Amino acid sequence: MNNFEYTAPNSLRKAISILAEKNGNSRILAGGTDLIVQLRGNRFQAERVVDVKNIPELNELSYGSKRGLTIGAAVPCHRIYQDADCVNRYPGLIDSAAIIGGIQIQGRASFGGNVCNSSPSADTIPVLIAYGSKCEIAGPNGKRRVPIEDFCTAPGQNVLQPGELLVSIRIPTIKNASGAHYLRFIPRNEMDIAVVGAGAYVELGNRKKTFKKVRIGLAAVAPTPLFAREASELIVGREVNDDTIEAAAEAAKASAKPISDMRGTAEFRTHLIGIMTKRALQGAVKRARGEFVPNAVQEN
Amino acid sequence: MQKLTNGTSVVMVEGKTVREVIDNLDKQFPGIKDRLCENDRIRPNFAVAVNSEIITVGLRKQVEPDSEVHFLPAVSGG
Amino acid sequence: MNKVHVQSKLNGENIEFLCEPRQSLLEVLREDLGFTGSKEGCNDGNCGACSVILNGTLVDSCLVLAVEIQGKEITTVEGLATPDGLHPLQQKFLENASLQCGICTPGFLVAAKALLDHNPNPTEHEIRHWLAGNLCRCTGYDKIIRAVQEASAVMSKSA
Amino acid sequence: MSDNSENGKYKVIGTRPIRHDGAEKVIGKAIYGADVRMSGMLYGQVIRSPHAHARIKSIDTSKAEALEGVRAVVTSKDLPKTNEDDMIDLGEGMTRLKYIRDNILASDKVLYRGHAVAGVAAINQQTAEEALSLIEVEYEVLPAVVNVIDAMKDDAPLLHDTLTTDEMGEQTDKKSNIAAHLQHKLGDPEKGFKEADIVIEHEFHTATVHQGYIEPHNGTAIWNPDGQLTIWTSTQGAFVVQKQVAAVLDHPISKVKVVPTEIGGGFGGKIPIYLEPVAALLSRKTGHPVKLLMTRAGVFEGTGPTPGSYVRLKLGADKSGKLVAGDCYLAFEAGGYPGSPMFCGCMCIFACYEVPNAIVNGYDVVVNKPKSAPYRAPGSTQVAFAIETMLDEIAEKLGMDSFDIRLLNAAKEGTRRVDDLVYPRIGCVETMEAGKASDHYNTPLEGPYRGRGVATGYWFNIGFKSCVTASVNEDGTVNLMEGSTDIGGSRTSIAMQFAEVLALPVEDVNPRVGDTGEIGYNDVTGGSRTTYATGYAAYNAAQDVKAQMIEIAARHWELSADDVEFTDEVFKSKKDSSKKLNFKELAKIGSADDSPVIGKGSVNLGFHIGGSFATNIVDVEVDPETGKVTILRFTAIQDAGKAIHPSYVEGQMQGGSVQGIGWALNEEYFYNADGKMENSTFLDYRIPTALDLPMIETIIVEVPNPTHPFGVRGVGEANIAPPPAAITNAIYNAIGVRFRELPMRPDRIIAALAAKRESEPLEAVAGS
Repeated sequence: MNNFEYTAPNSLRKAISILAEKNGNSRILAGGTDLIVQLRGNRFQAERVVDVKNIPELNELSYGSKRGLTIGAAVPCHRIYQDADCVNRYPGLIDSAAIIGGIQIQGRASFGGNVCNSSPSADTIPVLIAYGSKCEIAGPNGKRRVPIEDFCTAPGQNVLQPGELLVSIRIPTIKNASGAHYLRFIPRNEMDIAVVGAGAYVELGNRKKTFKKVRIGLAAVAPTPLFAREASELIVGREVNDDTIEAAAEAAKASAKPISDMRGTAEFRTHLIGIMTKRALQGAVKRARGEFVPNAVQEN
Repeated sequence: MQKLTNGTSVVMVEGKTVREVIDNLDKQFPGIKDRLCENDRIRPNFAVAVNSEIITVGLRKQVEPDSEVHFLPAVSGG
Repeated sequence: MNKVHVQSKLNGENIEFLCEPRQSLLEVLREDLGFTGSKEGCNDGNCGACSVILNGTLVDSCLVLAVEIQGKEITTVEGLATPDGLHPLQQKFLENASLQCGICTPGFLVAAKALLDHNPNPTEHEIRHWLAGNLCRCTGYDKIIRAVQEASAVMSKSA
Repeated sequence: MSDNSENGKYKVIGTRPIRHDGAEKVIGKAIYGADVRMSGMLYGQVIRSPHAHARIKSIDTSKAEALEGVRAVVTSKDLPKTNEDDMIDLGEGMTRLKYIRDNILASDKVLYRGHAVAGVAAINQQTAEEALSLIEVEYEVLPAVVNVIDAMKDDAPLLHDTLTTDEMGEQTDKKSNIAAHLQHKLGDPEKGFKEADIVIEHEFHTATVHQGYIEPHNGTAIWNPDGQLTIWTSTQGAFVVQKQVAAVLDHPISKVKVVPTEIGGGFGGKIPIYLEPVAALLSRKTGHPVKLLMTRAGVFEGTGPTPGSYVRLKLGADKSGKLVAGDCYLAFEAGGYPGSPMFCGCMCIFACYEVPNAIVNGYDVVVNKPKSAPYRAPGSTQVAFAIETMLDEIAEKLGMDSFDIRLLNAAKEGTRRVDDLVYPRIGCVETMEAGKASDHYNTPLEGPYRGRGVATGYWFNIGFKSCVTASVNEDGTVNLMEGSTDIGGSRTSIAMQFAEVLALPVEDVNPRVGDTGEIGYNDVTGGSRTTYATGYAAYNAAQDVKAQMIEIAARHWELSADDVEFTDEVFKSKKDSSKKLNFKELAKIGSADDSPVIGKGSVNLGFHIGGSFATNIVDVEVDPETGKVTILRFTAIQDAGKAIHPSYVEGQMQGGSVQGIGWALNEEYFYNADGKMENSTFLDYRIPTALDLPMIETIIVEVPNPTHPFGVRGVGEANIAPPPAAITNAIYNAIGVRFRELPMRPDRIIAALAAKRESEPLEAVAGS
């Protein structure tokens, strides 16, 4: 790895001005679990590495009954699964936080970093899509908000302009009779990249018997993580049953454009999209009905 | 190697040591000693078994009248 | 490129060193500070042999830049035992023959310590989940899991 | 952890003491290869080929050499010239010196992605890595072949201009990628098949897999101005490193000292040399010590693996299930240079059973993959996959129990094998009987998509040379020097055998692994030989010490040595029962009045082919929607002859089993269309994690080895052979699909289930 300059600004304002200085040749360091590997592998070179972990806004993890949850972009996974609001109100986030790498990776890796790395297989993005999250971006021209499903533009690419950085992720408050679940398929039980990942958020109506609102997010099925809009909208208003869920799963399959690589063939991925979507919906429904659905740490 | 023994895979020969066995074998099937030995030693790519024990002492290994002597490729392990 | 001056705490002792920004904490620990207990198995966060505790959080030291530990506290495998004796995890690893070649052992011990600090009475599943980021190729994990279970029991009793 | 109370005649053997090197390993103070630090030490790195097959047209190192902090660059030009025909004896067979040399630094051609091309030494790791990108290598890319079947075709690209096929020492004339052919034949297979009631034949494929030790290869060298070269390295055999380095560098062996550091796993993969000669050349050029540490990608792409294989097996059985004929064709991928464990595959295919009429044809084939290295029972796992799953198929056709068909056919003392050798006393039947009687096998397995499978595997275990010396200290403790690098607690197992003879507490014996200048020649820690052969040497050393101690007692009591004996843990006069001294008392007396006691033991052991057998029982659950296989329960059974330290015997069984599980389910080298490995990380080369496994239950069977004083059989290897076959059988039992290709990845399971549904549209796919 080539040498670089390291700086750790303690305010958002300073960070933005530093990022603006060496346009394109600065890299943001949060948890470093992607960045350091990529620099070491000469995937790209950086003249300057900007450590954003000292910036208060990027370390915020807070919940308000009106504004919902704010996850600072540098908040590592382990803080999320140790946070009572996240655990109690957003179990879908815990599903994701507990499966990114091993515990060591979770000690460093942030949701914000996972989002900015913009891998098609990012494990945080489907559930953030499901929860209807927004990305709070700051830059030389001020702040802007982008829906999470519009954030990634291609493998490793996103909407961040030179000088901009992701400040936080905002997740709306959770409605009654709602639930979310994320799961992925990997050949082992840990330490793998998703072959397919699916996250679902549901709000149930009519005594929890019908789908009132549905959002399904998918990973590793297209050049970017995907909001399966058609599949989500298809089942709104319909009764919660196997056929309805199956219909959503089929629609999710139709919305994806998976590739074949060493982690799975396109054919196998398409098959898995159906299975994972079904299971994500089933888990979300169970949670909406107050039933227990284990995350990776918990046992059945 | 069976080319050298005219296709025979089992041969009866006399000898009190592996060396004598090979010498006598070579009398019946000229050239076989060169194949098995180099500089008066068994070539390292061969293993010799006497009564199904892989031997490590080479040509001087004694054999009994009804001993079986096998020539195999050398193998070891992981 | 100028080196950066870093001050931090290693296994309870104040330390300072100079490093290049591109140097990992693992490299500085091993090559500059002489703390070779943390091992390099993959250098990309997939084996856990370099596990250290950074301000109470378990991390792979190969994926931490040394400059990042300014003002922070690090615990490595060298910090587990005291002059009075081994940490219960170390003792149980020995009694259970939990190490064969031993190269992954420092990482497992540090990771298991972080687990018991965080969850003193883990279930077998919780232990396996927590240690999934530490690869061992010799033991099949059986004796490692048992050692952690026994250490947990011993520590709960004495606590 | 309890001592073995049923031990009876032994005091030390069969107990579970804490290993002598344990404390320094758990506190992080043990020195492994990468932990070596020297005054003025430089750091090295190796540049590797990005191509699977290419001719090297030129290498320009000038820019790298000009980088600040770079001290030297070496290429194959810095290695002494070798003639095409120079051969080297590695103690494991002959090979061309040029092959070894070219594998260390490629000369005319690169033969696989990851093939080392040049080495750099610089003031730190970072600079060395930076320098790699400045080395300019011009390649003429050639078509690559990474599959054994393709490589054997007449129109395949040839890896070597001169390679022809070796037929037991005879060279054929034809240029080919087939480096060797071997045939074994027993009885009359043709007649056997004619008389068989059932004949089945199938083809099997296994993927290339890696040993996967967690510690990367390393090597630190100092080349002094007087020509003395010292190398510190993690190796399974310091003397083999010494021999090969001396040959490759054309340097007198007396001028090469190899110090084996602690080693972070090997499984066979740390028998070959890779970095040591490069470190030596860089040290000679710079005048400084140079340390090289391989990257993980380098480990996957440049070392190891065990061959991918193609096996075609035909079996014939009579109505009772008795095997009457077998015909096996097997072809192993040697990698870039000849030398796969094809011979072992030929030996192992029928090794667990009595097959009266059998023929096997084996082929060693070069392909554009890393030169294969031994991996735990090399070649045995690939062939066990074939025969053990086909035996299950025959059992099913005949409605027989899995263990009953195995017991009916099991090899035993007197069984003549396909290679015409005859078994001595072996424990094959006993491992099967233990399996059949086990709690696991007798506990019903219930639930859909769950299945149980069993399988047996074999490894022959070698003997060869080992040395041990023992110095008695004045306090009656003993310093034991041995030469077998300790990868899994062996120094304690060796010390225990020494202690047993003299009735010493094992804590009073301090074992140490010596370097090539401190101890006599030792063959590698491999072939399941260490506890057996080095333990035997320790036994001999203890006998030598005992004899010398008897002399001391005799002198002390002014008796003849014939009048002194060592019984009931004390030295005593045969004539005067009041005269007795224990080892400690006598050592103290001896240290005052006698010359110091140094015992020695050295052995050169031949070996019966009895070896060790391992049997597995495994329960799996298949997720019919994702194709994922979960191991619910696993029992490993193995014949240890006599378990010296049962915990470390269990450890070998558990570790080998889990490597076998990884091989069965997820491990493989992925190659792209250009023959480049794509998954050279622990992220995508998926060895099992703690979360993928249950506890691994063990049953140690003890059928003493008649050729060892304590009956030891090495247990290092046989355990890896049965798991893939047992899991395959369990998956069949769960979902009714027989797999003949490894690994049994989820996508393959889903595809197979879909195919099964298509072929049997009316029959539900359900578990048993």
